[in-house]
Amino acid sequence: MQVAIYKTRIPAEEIVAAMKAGEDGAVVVFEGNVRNNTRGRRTLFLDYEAYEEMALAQMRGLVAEALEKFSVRDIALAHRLGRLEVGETSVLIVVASAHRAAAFEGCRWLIDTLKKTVPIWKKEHFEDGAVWADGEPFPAALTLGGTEASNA
Amino acid sequence: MQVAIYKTRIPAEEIVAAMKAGEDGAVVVFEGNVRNNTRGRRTLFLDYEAYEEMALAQMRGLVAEALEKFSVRDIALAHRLGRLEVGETSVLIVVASAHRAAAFEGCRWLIDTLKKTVPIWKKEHFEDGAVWADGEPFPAALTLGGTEASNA
Amino acid sequence: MQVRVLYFGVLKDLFHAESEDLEMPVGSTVGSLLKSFQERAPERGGLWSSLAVAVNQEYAKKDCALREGDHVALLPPVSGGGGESQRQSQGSSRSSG
Amino acid sequence: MQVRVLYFGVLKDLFHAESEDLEMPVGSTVGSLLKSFQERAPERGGLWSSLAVAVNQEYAKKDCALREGDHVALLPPVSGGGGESQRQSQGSSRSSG
Repeated sequence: MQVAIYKTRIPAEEIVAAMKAGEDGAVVVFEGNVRNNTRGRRTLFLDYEAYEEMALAQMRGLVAEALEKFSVRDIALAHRLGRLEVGETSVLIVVASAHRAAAFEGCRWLIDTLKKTVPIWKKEHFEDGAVWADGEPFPAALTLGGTEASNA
Repeated sequence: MQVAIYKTRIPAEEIVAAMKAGEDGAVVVFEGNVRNNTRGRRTLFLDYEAYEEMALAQMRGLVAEALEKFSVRDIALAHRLGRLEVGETSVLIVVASAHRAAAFEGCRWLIDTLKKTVPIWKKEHFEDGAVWADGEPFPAALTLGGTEASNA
Repeated sequence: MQVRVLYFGVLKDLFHAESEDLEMPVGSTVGSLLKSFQERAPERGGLWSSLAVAVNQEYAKKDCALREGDHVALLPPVSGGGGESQRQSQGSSRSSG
Repeated sequence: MQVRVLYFGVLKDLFHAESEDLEMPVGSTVGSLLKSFQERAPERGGLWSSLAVAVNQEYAKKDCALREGDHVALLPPVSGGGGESQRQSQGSSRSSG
């Protein structure tokens, strides 16, 4: 497992190359890149920020869960923080596995789950201002449901 | 669209780099690599051969179909032929898209369909001999069903 | 007792701070802390109900008891990753131009 | 009339050739050509029924009429790609030594 947060460019080629092993038949890579527009509005750049220690712990937890859930051999997960220009990579996931179905499913589950649970936020800068991106709602398990009983 | 057959190493980094564009939010890459074993039997190397002109035409057809079916922006598909050592890449698929769901689904569909329909075969070389790999059965649409009516 | 409240994303802009030390009565919970924030900025109702809360870096429920020195993070819906899903949320879109 | 038959994969090994020019009666079809092969090597019954056939690089059905000079490719189930699926076929597995 290789989990990291980068403040500069994610070294995608090196991470992918380091993940290869003779028993793998399939490597699936997901790169999330900064788009030049959001709903048709021209994006100038993005600022990503995180609750960094918690984000890293959550990322490690998700990778451990994916390794077990999908029985893949190894996973690398990298997220970048700070200012990103259009075309730059904000997140990289590499899943190596004997079989391709598990590699695809594990990779997809990781990005979908990361986007809902890992405490990272992005601010989108447009020509006429900046807004925090709408996040996806938290899964029910992480929200504040439950009684407001005092534990005194 | 970039579709090619290689007789030497597939230049994966160059192909991925050439696929990027500002309107993409997601790039999904699939690499099929030569495993060091098949059902526990140690693989020495593989020989891939093709009905090359037809394989290339089929690959182009599949990419065109995927571009339309999944509404992704661009796709690269490369297959290697000849002798491949353990760890080398036999097939590379790169799907670039505004949205990640389409990129994942298009990439998965392409490798699954390629493996059933593109006329390429591999011979697996083991310590004690060589065998043509069992192919996946052809989809019904490509098999010889239909009457044996004489067209005379 | 004193807890440290950490602000992220839109909350950091709202309070012009990354964190704040708050005096809370002994026996306070995540829920009672959140209620005090709702009273501070009731006009942001939708925001408060969309939050998750982490106590010492673990997601916590409303009935989680707070202790002296806890780090309580108020987390707006997260938006890390990349490769937007097709489904776009409505809401914060402003007209461009 | 003469057609060119192209062999791939296991068929190339079986016939020790990449292709062969065959004389066929006018009016022959993909089906009648395949039947002549089944008669040549009836012991490989499973192989013949697993084939697909391409005429001039297009997949063809049994009733496809053949014409002088056609390239008729006999295609065993294909095994290109990589990244094996979990489901493994039975059959050609031999015990390892």
